Amino acid sequence: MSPSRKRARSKKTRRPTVTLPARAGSNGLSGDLRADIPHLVDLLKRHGLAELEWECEGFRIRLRREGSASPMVVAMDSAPASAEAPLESRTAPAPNDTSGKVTIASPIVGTFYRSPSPDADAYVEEGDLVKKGQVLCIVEAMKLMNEIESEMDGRIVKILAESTKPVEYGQPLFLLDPESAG
Amino acid sequence: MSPSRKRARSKKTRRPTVTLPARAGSNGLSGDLRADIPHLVDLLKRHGLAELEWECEGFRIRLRREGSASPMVVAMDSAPASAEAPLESRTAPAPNDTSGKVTIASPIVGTFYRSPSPDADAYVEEGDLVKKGQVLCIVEAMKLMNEIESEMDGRIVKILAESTKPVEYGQPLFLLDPESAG
Amino acid sequence: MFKKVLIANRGEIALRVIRACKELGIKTVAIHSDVDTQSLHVRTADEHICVGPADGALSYRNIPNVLSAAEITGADAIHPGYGFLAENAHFAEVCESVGIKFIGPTSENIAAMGDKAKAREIMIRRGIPVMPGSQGELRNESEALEAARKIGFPVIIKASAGGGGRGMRVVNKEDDLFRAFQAAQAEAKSTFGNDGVYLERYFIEPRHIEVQVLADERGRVVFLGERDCSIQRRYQKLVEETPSPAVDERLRREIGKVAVDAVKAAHYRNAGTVEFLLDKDQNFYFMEVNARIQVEHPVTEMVTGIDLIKEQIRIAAGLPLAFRQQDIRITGHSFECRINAECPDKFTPCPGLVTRYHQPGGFGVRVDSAMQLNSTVVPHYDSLIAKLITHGQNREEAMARMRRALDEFVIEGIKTTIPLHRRIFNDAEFQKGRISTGFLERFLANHAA
Amino acid sequence: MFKKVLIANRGEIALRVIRACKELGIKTVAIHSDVDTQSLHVRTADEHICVGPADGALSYRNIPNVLSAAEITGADAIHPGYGFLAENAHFAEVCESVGIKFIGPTSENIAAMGDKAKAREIMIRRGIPVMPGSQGELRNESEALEAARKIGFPVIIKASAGGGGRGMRVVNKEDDLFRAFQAAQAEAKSTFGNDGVYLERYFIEPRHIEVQVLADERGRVVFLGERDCSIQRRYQKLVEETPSPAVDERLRREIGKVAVDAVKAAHYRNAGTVEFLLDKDQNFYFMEVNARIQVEHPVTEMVTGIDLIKEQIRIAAGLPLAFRQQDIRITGHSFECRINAECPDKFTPCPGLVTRYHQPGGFGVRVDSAMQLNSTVVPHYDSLIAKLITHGQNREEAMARMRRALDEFVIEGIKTTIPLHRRIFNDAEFQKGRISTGFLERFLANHAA
Repeated sequence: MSPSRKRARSKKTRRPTVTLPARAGSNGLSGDLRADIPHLVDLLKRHGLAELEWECEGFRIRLRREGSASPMVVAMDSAPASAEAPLESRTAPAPNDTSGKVTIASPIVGTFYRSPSPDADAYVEEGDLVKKGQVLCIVEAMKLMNEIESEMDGRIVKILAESTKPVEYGQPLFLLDPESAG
Repeated sequence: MSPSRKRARSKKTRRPTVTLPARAGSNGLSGDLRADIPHLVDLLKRHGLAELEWECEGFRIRLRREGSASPMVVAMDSAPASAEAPLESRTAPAPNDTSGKVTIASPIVGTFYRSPSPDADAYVEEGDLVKKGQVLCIVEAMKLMNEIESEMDGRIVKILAESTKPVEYGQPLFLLDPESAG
Repeated sequence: MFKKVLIANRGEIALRVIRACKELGIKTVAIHSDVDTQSLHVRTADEHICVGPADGALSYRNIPNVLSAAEITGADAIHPGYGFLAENAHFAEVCESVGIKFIGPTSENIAAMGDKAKAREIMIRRGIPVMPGSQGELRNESEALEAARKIGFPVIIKASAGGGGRGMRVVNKEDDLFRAFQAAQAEAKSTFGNDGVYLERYFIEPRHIEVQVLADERGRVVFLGERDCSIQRRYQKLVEETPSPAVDERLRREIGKVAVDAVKAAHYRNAGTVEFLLDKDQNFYFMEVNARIQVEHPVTEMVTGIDLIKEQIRIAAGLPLAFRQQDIRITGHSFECRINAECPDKFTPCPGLVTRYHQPGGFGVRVDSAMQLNSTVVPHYDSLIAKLITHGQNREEAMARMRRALDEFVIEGIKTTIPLHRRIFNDAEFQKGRISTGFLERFLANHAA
Repeated sequence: MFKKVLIANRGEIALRVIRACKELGIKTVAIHSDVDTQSLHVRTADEHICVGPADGALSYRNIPNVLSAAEITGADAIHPGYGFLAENAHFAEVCESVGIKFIGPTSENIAAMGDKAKAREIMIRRGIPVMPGSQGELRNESEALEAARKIGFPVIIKASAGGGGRGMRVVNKEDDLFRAFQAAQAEAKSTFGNDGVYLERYFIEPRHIEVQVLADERGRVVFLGERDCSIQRRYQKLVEETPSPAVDERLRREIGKVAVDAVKAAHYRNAGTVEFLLDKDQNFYFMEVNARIQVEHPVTEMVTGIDLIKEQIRIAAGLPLAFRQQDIRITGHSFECRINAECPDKFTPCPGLVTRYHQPGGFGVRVDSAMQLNSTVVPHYDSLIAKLITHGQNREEAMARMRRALDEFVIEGIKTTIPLHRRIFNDAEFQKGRISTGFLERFLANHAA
């Protein structure tokens, strides 16, 4: 494959995923429970309930509505360890304090590099301010170096993956605070 | 086997079972959470409850309604609504109104007869007063006529098995009211 | 032998391959999309890698991600299962080029067998009987007549761009040909915007008979009996069995020999299936070669005792076949029921949460499934959720076993094809082995009436 | 053929018999105690009758209630399974007298085989090699010496009233005999209050080999290979396999012929097992005949394809055996693991609620179990809750399959012997087939250390 194709591929596969706190909380949910949430919400609304709590094999979900006019609040308790284990990210577990912060996940499967070459400086360090479009790291896949860019301005709160180690699709690489965009 | 042994067997196997209301009652839940939710919501609404909590084998569900004046909280027994359902009697389900009444069950497997011979009168009829030790019926097993006696004084409220039909061990034969002993 | 195999699939076939690898002492890597995180194949493998979102094109069919997953886990071979990348010649080629063994036929095999016209040509050259038909599209009525006379009536006229019965006309005698040709052409034009039609011999109540073959890398080929897959609905097999009630020992040898010949003609490697159409007079015609392991492979395993997935792996590792044709013995009879998460009447997919699950067991019963309690059948993939396979000393015993196993199988929360299977296995014609590819449609019509 | 069979048992064997009946088109009646109302065997049968309270003596062993249950349901035959009433000659006799067919040996067979001394005598008369031992108790040292010389050293002196190793003395040579005799006598006296001792040949590392036989009501007898049940703990079998790694084709024929002879000598009917002790020099000695279907019968089914429960039913119905000795073919290798609800280290029973349950599946794996999710293992009966059986083309494949199937088996809420089975199947000596009745005790001692 030619270098020009490499760049094209890099562009094409550059799809940093924004993981919202609500989605990050889904770590505690199994596929089956997730499938049931709409069902539960529907029940809540249809029957004009104020609150609905459901616990099932280590999971607990509580849906609460503040009166009829106020918007629905969905609160999820983090699940205790159970047989229905959450998605295991192989090198970096999702941090607990994600309020207002954004996770940048790997859009492809490959090897994570923090710098363009072994003797070069890292693209970013924890605490750095980054701009939208700025390269944060490289994920090597099929001998191609795929640059991963930031989708928004913000501050790198934490680097979640280890350089030179494999990452899978959807694995969190950086925690970014858009509020600190300065 | 001799007639004397027959009599001994009849004595030995005479163990009427007392069925308490708690055992007879069923809350109508299947233990299948998904199937039961609408049922629970229905309960909540029908009885004007503010809150309902149900726990069963790892499931717990709590439903609460805003705006209901009633502060009443219904607590359900968690024990009966499980896969381990109460004993199913095959021909005669336990009646609902059993408060204070006693079920006389078959101590053996066999064929139930209400009278000593086809052309004889029945030992007892519904409404009859009976004395402790009085023969209530016969259960034939292995060509032996086993007389089943009442264990206490009372009034026969209901005859629960059909004459000439098979009965299994523990199957309710009579419902007796000891209060009406007169 | 391989040290680590990546399984580029999901569901029951991924679990099937993982089981075979475990028994061979080979480490396994499962791949999965982000809706399959909790799947049994993921939990059963030694390692697992998420390769993309729910859409199969972006995950299970995503060649760069699948190969990267093999690379970062150090897998030295990939088993593609069936579907997804199993018959993707480009994928097999890329695997070969990066030094990861593709457990299956060569990329050339896949390409050649995938091009039905090319495969047909190879077989004709070898003298293998193919489905009698016109040579390509028919330009006019007189070409149609010439072709029909050569083939013999009845014939069926089909639209080149067609499918689903549209643009098809069955013609029983010469007098009806011209009108049918024109009608088919017009319908093809109006339906598909292309009036190209061709002609094939029309078979009344044929059977779908396929022969399982294994070919090692030294070119030694054996066949492992046939499978009768006549119980189909819109070309989707639903029940398979072996041996076929229509195939006797003489025909088995004959059709097996032709299948081996076909495979040799194509220089085919690894496991494959040669599909034939068998007419009422015991004539058989080559249809195609399936260049993969098939859903229904277990029935062949049950009667031969040979683990076909292990053989695939051994062959891919360069080992010669450990047995000869004369070592293969067919013992008893086997059925497979495909249990799909579908409404059993209308065949609409029925995804959802499995709220109760209990597998049948006992003598002669095999379940291949990645289902478990609280599994969610997701709507993104194939609706096949379990294969129920029985084995018995004869057809009657295997059938009786299937009936009782179907009765024991508990799957709640979703609808499945189990009730339909029960009805099929209670059908008198089916019990007598009087089946053809028309059986199921007629059966369904009768039961709906 | 019977119209309706009552199964006088519970758990996996009741379900096993119900499955066979269903496949034969015979209606079934389950009996149960009042703690087994929700059991799978009850749910699977066509009818069910409660026959008493939890205590087996008052329910499953309650002859009047069991027979009444057969009478009121109109059952024309009773299958006793194993345990409970299976080897109760009186029950078999009462069944015969009231015209209900007992599916098993005759009451005379059961009585004769249950009396070990009588069975031994029958075999000696027929010239069948029995365990060499003294004729009854030894009155003094000189009698002991005479017996020991006749039998050959080493010998073991055992207390007549003994058990659990007390009062036992192994004697390797004549010089040690007198002292050992006196010590054993004294220990027997102080421990059991009875100084009666007898003497047997002592075998070092023997194997427990048993031969499955079938005898029809016309007296035709076949054997279906042997089973090696050497993996035992306190005479409780834990793992069984067939063929035995210690038995070659010549020995198989020889021991099979003797087993058939033994069965003929006893005029035995229906399915039975002739147990032998096999020493290191390939000598075998008759121990006893088990007059019932055995827990470990499935391994024989796996390698022969013959459904032993169906054969029991057919024989009881008066049908002749449908096959001859030469028709029986042993294919591949099979193992069975007995999965007990027990703490795997201390073997204490572990009843309770099963909170998660998932059976292994796939090729060559069979599960015989009446367990399901939310089953309660009650403390009143046997702790056997599942039999995991595998089949493979050879011992290695069957073993590899067992390892992966053990890994797949999910039973939570109670403790089981699965972890112990995993360790056994990973043991190098076991893998080489170097097993004897001493294997498990030594294995457990090594692992505890």
